[in-house]
Amino acid sequence: SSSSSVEKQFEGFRVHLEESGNVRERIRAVVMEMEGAVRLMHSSLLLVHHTRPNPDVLEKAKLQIEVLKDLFGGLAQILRECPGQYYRYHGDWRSETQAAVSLITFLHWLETGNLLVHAEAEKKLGLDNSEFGLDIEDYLTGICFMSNELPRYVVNQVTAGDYDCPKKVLKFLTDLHSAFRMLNLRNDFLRKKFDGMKYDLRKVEEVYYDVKIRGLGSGDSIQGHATQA
Amino acid sequence: SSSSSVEKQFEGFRVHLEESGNVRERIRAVVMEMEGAVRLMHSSLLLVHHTRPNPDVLEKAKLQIEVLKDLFGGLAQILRECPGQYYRYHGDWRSETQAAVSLITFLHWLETGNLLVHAEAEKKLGLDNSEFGLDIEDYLTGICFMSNELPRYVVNQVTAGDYDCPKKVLKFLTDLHSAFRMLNLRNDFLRKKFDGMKYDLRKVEEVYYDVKIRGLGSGDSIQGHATQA
Amino acid sequence: SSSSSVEKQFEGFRVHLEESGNVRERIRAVVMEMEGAVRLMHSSLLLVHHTRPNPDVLEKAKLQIEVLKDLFGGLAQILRECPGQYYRYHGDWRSETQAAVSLITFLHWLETGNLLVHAEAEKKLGLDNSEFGLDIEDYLTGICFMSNELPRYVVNQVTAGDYDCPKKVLKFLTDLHSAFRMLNLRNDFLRKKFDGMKYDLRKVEEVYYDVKIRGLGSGDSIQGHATQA
Amino acid sequence: SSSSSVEKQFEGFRVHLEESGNVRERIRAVVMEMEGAVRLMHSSLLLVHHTRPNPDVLEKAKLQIEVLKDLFGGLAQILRECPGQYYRYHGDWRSETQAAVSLITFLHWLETGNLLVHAEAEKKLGLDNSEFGLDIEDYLTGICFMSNELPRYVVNQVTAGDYDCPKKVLKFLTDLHSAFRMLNLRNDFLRKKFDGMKYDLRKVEEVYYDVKIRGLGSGDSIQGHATQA
Amino acid sequence: SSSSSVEKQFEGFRVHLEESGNVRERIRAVVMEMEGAVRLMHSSLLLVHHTRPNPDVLEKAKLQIEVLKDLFGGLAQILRECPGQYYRYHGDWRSETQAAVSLITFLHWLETGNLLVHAEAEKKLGLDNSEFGLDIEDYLTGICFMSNELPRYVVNQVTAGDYDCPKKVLKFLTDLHSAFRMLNLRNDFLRKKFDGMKYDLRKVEEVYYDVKIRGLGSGDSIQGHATQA
Amino acid sequence: SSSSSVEKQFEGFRVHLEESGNVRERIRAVVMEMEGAVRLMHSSLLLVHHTRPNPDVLEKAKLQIEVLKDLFGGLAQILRECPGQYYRYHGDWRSETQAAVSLITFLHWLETGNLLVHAEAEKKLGLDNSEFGLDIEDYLTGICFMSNELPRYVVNQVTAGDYDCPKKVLKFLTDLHSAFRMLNLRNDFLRKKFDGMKYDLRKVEEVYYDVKIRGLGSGDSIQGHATQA
Amino acid sequence: QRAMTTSTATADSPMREEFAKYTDYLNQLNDKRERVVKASRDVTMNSKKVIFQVHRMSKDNREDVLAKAENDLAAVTDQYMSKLVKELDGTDFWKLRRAYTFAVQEYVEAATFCRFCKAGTLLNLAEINASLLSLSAESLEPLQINVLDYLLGLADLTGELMRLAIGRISDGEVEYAEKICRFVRDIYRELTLLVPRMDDNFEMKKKMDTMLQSLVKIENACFSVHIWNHELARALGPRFMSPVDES
Amino acid sequence: QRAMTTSTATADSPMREEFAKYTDYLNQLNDKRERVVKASRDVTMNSKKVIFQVHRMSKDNREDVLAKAENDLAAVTDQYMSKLVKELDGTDFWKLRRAYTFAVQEYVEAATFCRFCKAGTLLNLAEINASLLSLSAESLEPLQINVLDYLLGLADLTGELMRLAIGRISDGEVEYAEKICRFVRDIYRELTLLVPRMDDNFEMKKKMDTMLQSLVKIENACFSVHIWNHELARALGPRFMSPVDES
Ligand SMILES: [Mn+2]
Ligand SMILES: [Mn+2]
Repeated sequence: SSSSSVEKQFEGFRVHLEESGNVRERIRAVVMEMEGAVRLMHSSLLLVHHTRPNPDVLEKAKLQIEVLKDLFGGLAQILRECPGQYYRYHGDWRSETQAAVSLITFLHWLETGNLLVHAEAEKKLGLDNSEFGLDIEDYLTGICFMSNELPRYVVNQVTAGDYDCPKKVLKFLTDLHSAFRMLNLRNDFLRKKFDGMKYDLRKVEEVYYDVKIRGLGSGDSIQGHATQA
Repeated sequence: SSSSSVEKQFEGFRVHLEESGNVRERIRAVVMEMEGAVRLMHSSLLLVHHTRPNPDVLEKAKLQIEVLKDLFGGLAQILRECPGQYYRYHGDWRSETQAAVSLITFLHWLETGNLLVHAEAEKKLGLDNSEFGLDIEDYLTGICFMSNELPRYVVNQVTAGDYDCPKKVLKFLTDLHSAFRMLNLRNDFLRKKFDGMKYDLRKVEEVYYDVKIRGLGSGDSIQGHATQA
Repeated sequence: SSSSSVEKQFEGFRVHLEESGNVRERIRAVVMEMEGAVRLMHSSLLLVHHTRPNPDVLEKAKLQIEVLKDLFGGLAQILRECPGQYYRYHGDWRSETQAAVSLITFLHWLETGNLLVHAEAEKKLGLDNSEFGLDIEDYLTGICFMSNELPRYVVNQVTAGDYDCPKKVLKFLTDLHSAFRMLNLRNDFLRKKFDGMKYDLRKVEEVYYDVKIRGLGSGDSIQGHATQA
Repeated sequence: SSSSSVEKQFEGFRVHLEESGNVRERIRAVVMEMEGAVRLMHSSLLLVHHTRPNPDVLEKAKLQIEVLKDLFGGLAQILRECPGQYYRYHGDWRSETQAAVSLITFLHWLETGNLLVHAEAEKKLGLDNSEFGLDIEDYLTGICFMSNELPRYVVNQVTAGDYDCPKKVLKFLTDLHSAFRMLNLRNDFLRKKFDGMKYDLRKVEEVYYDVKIRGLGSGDSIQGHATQA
Repeated sequence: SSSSSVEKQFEGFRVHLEESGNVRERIRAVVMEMEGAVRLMHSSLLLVHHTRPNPDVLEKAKLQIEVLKDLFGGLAQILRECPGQYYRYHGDWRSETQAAVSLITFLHWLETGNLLVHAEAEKKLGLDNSEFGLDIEDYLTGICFMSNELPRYVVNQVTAGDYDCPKKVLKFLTDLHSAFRMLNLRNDFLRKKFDGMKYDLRKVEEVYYDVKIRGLGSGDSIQGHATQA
Repeated sequence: SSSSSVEKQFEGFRVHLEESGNVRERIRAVVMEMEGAVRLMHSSLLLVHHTRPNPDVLEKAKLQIEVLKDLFGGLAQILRECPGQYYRYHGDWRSETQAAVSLITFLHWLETGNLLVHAEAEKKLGLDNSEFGLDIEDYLTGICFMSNELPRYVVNQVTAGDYDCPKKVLKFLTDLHSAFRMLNLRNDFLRKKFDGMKYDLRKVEEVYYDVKIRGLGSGDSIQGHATQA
Repeated sequence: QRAMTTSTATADSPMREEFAKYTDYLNQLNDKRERVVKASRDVTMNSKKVIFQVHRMSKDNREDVLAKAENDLAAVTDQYMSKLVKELDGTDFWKLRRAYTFAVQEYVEAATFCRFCKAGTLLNLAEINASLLSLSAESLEPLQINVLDYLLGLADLTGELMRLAIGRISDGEVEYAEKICRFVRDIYRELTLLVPRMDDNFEMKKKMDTMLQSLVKIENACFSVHIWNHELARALGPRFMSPVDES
Repeated sequence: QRAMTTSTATADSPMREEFAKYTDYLNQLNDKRERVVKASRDVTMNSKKVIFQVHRMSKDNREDVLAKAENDLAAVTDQYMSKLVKELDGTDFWKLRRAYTFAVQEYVEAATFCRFCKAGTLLNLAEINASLLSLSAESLEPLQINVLDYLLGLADLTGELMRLAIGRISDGEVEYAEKICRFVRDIYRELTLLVPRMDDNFEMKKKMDTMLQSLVKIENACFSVHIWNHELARALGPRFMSPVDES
């Protein structure tokens, strides 16, 4: 009868919804662990604000990268069972991914002074297979979050006596900002985050100015001052 | 140099973002047309509240189904270029799809008295290939919207003199509601819409009660009345 | 040093917060199962709207009471570990408890025509020990939810031909409403729910009126009508 | 009869609800006095922004601590009559307690430069018996509120000529922030308040930077400057 | 000094606001009693729905009028100390006043079949002096609330066998509705309440004709029916 | 019939609204291009922050003015078809216009040291005919945005070694601020932007004095310093 | 002393002359907006009074009540709309729209309400606008109500029609109520097609929800009176069907 | 036909006479409210203009600018407040408060702003109310601004003082800014004690948050100029400390 064909259909729906509900629960469990790992890594990295950067601090932070890599592996495992549905669940791990990117790129910059590019970031987080990659907009958003840390870093480094830091950071941030400007961003979250980057840039410029006008940086003597000396 | 490798990477991002921006613009154009077609179909179907249902009204509404089918074909065409990203853009055509489902299932019910099942709905909208299907939650949400039309329909049909309508609608809605209750819905939009369905059911029950207690339906004579006769 | 005494204190806090976080997670798991059991029981009981009440329907619904009882036992077990903190976590299972009360009291009324009193409800749900009882406001709120089902029940029973039902329900609801009015409720959720009960009462009165003015109930003949016959 | 057993039960409820209504009214009266005392203490403490801190200001603020202690004693008295229901009524005095904690910890820090730990805070407010303690989350929230006062304090002290203040505050706040980070906070009010603490920290860092780069603090001479001298 | 002149003015304000705070607290106490009296009166009057009206019921309800009168006297007493500030505090007793009006006008109608006019209502509540009157919009809102009781009253009276009641109520409500239409209401609360009166009128009318076509009312046969008999 | 006269009128509205919908779509397309042009121009002009200003930079930025002029011409063309409806659609291109004004006035100031007045701005953007002008509030808002760039410019120029820049900017900004003070602004967007100008002014001033006390500007020694040298 | 150099030079900068022009422009615009707002409040309040007057209609006094309502409406047009037209001064209809749109909507509501009760038809925008032509001085461009404000006013009209329908049923005029029902259905259906095309249609979307609620209220009222009448007809037997059908 | 019986009897029911009284009362009240609203808009707009005028003050033109501002304020009092007083008609100050409260707040803001700039003191409520006494006819009870509106206006004043302080620092008047800072601190501190006691204090609580933000902005500005001056003093050496301290 018609009524039983309806029933049969809904039985199918029940199975379908239950399965996707289970997927979400499993993702939720992984994401909660990711949140913890990100928090720990963040805590470790924050120490760079209070001392001159040193290998110990960085090494401790790096330990969490492996943890994150395993967790992303777990996510990939779950998603492998739902081919083509990466973007269906994407929102569930999005903000943790962005936070993770901001931390590993900051760490990389502290070590090398260079930007960790997308392919390297994917690799670091074990996301390099074709099924489960690092969404480009998440990568870029993570970069913006990393940029937000730089003004604070520069202020604290100068306070700690490193007067050459502002110049280095300014160069990096200027390049980064100018690379970003090439993108044609939609009017969305990423665009808003990027718009915030200009305040980071301005603050770093001001710190560099403060250092320079007082003749504090090495090789940064100001002409007028020099004459006066 | 480091700065130029950053540049190169961002050039890649620019291309990527531009492409997905273009996809969105193309989807937007199709969705705007879908909105128009849905609106026309809705407006045609509203006429069933004005009179007893008649073929002319239904035929006119049906014309838009073909239009919608073509538009969904257009969407599928666009998405074919981005394999695995259906759910990335899904939100952009979601509410139009739900509205379309509510209209074609209402129309189908008016014609046959049966529920248009998911597979048939997919077929009607030309969504039957594996790449671009009709999301089950969208289908179910559309069904809920259809249910919202029924109390008004039943009231107007009785006023127009069809006293057997409430019984028919009540049977249909009771079956539908009971099928829905098998689902284990998450606490989301669909759940909220489904929770609303019980008010539709209650209203239809009351209309049926009003008709029956007055002995108006055919074969609906009430005992007390019968004795009196 | 001062700094390390701060650290020590916060270590204590960390343990404390983790423990209460765990309690919440465990409660969450039980409550999710309660939600499922309540949903099943609700589904079963809803069938009384579509048929004359019969033992089969009621028996099936009763099965869930045992499930609920076990789950409440599980909650009690968890809370036993946190003496004096019942009300700290109370909000987490509140709405499921209220729903459970509404269902078991409705079921009881269907079977006996009487109100399931608080002590009996506690007993049915296995909440009768002194540590973990049934909050009186939750019990009362559940009663209000039960009352909300009665107008629908009465409408459907009359449609199904039971013309004596309204009188019975009206008597019960009038007594219940008048008992409630003795309470001096605060201006809160319960008060709002109780205020809604008067609409249930009014609707049942109207159905009773409909039945009586048409001389449908047994022993309900109207004087004027009688003379006329 | 059934109707009178219902009545009897509701008579019991009436008594129960009246009693808990009375408890709330009595709590309300105490809380209103607490609000007044907190307000007075706050207003007294605001004077530390107007001048260099001095004993008179602090003494006047301290007077209110005794008042608060008495009031908490009053609350404890009331709660003693309802064993195990601390958390039932907890929400009624929560925000006043948090405000009180923020004030007494700020005052203590002004006097000693140290954090008033939880046990001491309980003692100061007369909450040290086992029945009626200071909820840890309330204590922590109060600490966050106190942290919000520090940026303003540091700015005003520097303006008033105390150039060593920023260093001291920065040390304290860095320790506090780092202790907090050990906690695994749920996604709730406290977490949000704690997230705000990083802005306090950043502002204090910037003030310290401003003072230091100008060589204003004692023992804070900057190298570049030194060379120039 | 400037600062102390500021202080002096604010000291005056503090006194002023404390006084008005006290006024509010005193009003709050009276209003809580009014709420109780209104509730009791409502409870007593509700009995008219379940029996034919009889002097005992009405007498019991009337007892509360004296209580209310005393309480309004108490309010007037308080307000006498703040000449010209009736409307400053008006919102605090507004809804109780409206409820009181609805009850005394219902009672008056039950006894006399007439509308208790504004001046009489003022007198009954002891509000007849020029300082503390009955706001006309409150009076009118109370009348609307009273009207809301009438459909229920009429349904229950007919059920209880009083077939002449509908005619009497219909006449009264028709006159009242027509008088209300003279008012120019702003788009506010009162207008919304007045809209509700239209539905009351329609319901009473339906009952009137239900009774009439069945030849139940005394001397009320309609032509068709009459011929038929 | 009445219904068909209604239909006829609405058919007219449909045409009207479809036309205005088309106008909006066409405007949208132009505005998207304007956004791109503004972005490019902004990117080009931003280079003045990182180098001493030079003709190449300015020339490249100026190229976009022609593009913008053409686009405004396109808008004017569209609006010519809807006489008198400039302000109906105004909101659609408002923020791009303000951004364009901020850029051309900044460019003009870099070249001439003067403010580009409203009439000249209109002319530059090809808006000088009476039908499609430059709204004065948009012009003024654009000026405020330009002012926001000046502190950053001055900081970067000083860092780059141009010590005479602050004086020039300070003079200009002081005059501009003083001219703005003549306006009576409503409490709106423009007023908020103008408030921001005060902060720009203060920052530029600080840089000016930073430079001055260090005797860096040409012919700008302050007395104390001069004596000291 | 700081800032000595900067504060003096500004007194008669060339900018100030420019800004004096901007100042005048802004002052005049704001003054005009204020005058328009005030005139609008009068239009609103008096249009509301017209609507109340129409609601005083009953079966027996229709002509008198409507004649008075039309008189009052004419007074609103002549006294208050004309003042609004004058204050708007023939320009800035779109720029100052937010200052007067609610008044115009209320006026449309009143005028279309009167017309429907009088003639059972929809007063067209063209007719309203024709009546406004005479209000403005020859030299000025006359105020013409735009389609958006007309449609927004029409949406509100359906709320008044709902009240009217409930009242008419109580007054025994079932056919009148059914006529209102058909009229509101037509308007609702026509508007569903237009809403998405309207500027800033958020407000209109909200009004559409309200309108549907009103329509459902009318339909429910027609439903109850219909089944009630039907039961009555059965009770009285076939001989007595006709008078009921007439009602 | 249905309802035949009911619609006729109502024409001259005894209720109608009663309701005619209620109708008159409501009509008069609404008309009065409309007039008060209109008068209030004038007060608001012109008070805002006074505030802008005060902001035109700089070190060199203080006397002229303030004289004009005081003149303008007097005009607001004489022309617009007096009209408000007249429309209020000596009664219903509390009943119609919502219709005029924003205007009175803005007026308080303007008046206290003028006074602070002129004399550095807080214009008291008693003084304002004294100046309003003369506006009303002898026979009427004069409008007296209530404490709540005064305090709400005062809260807004601090926003204007913040703008003023930032401007004064740019103009080199650091001491003036510090004076504003102390003044705002005093007001803020006094208000923290009063807020919880105020009627409907939700609005005031929001204003307190804004006020604290303004205060922090002033304090931050004073802070930067202070450390800047201190660095300058060091750079110039002890001999040159004094002129800087004076500034
Ligand atoms: Mn209306
Ligand atoms: Mn202001």
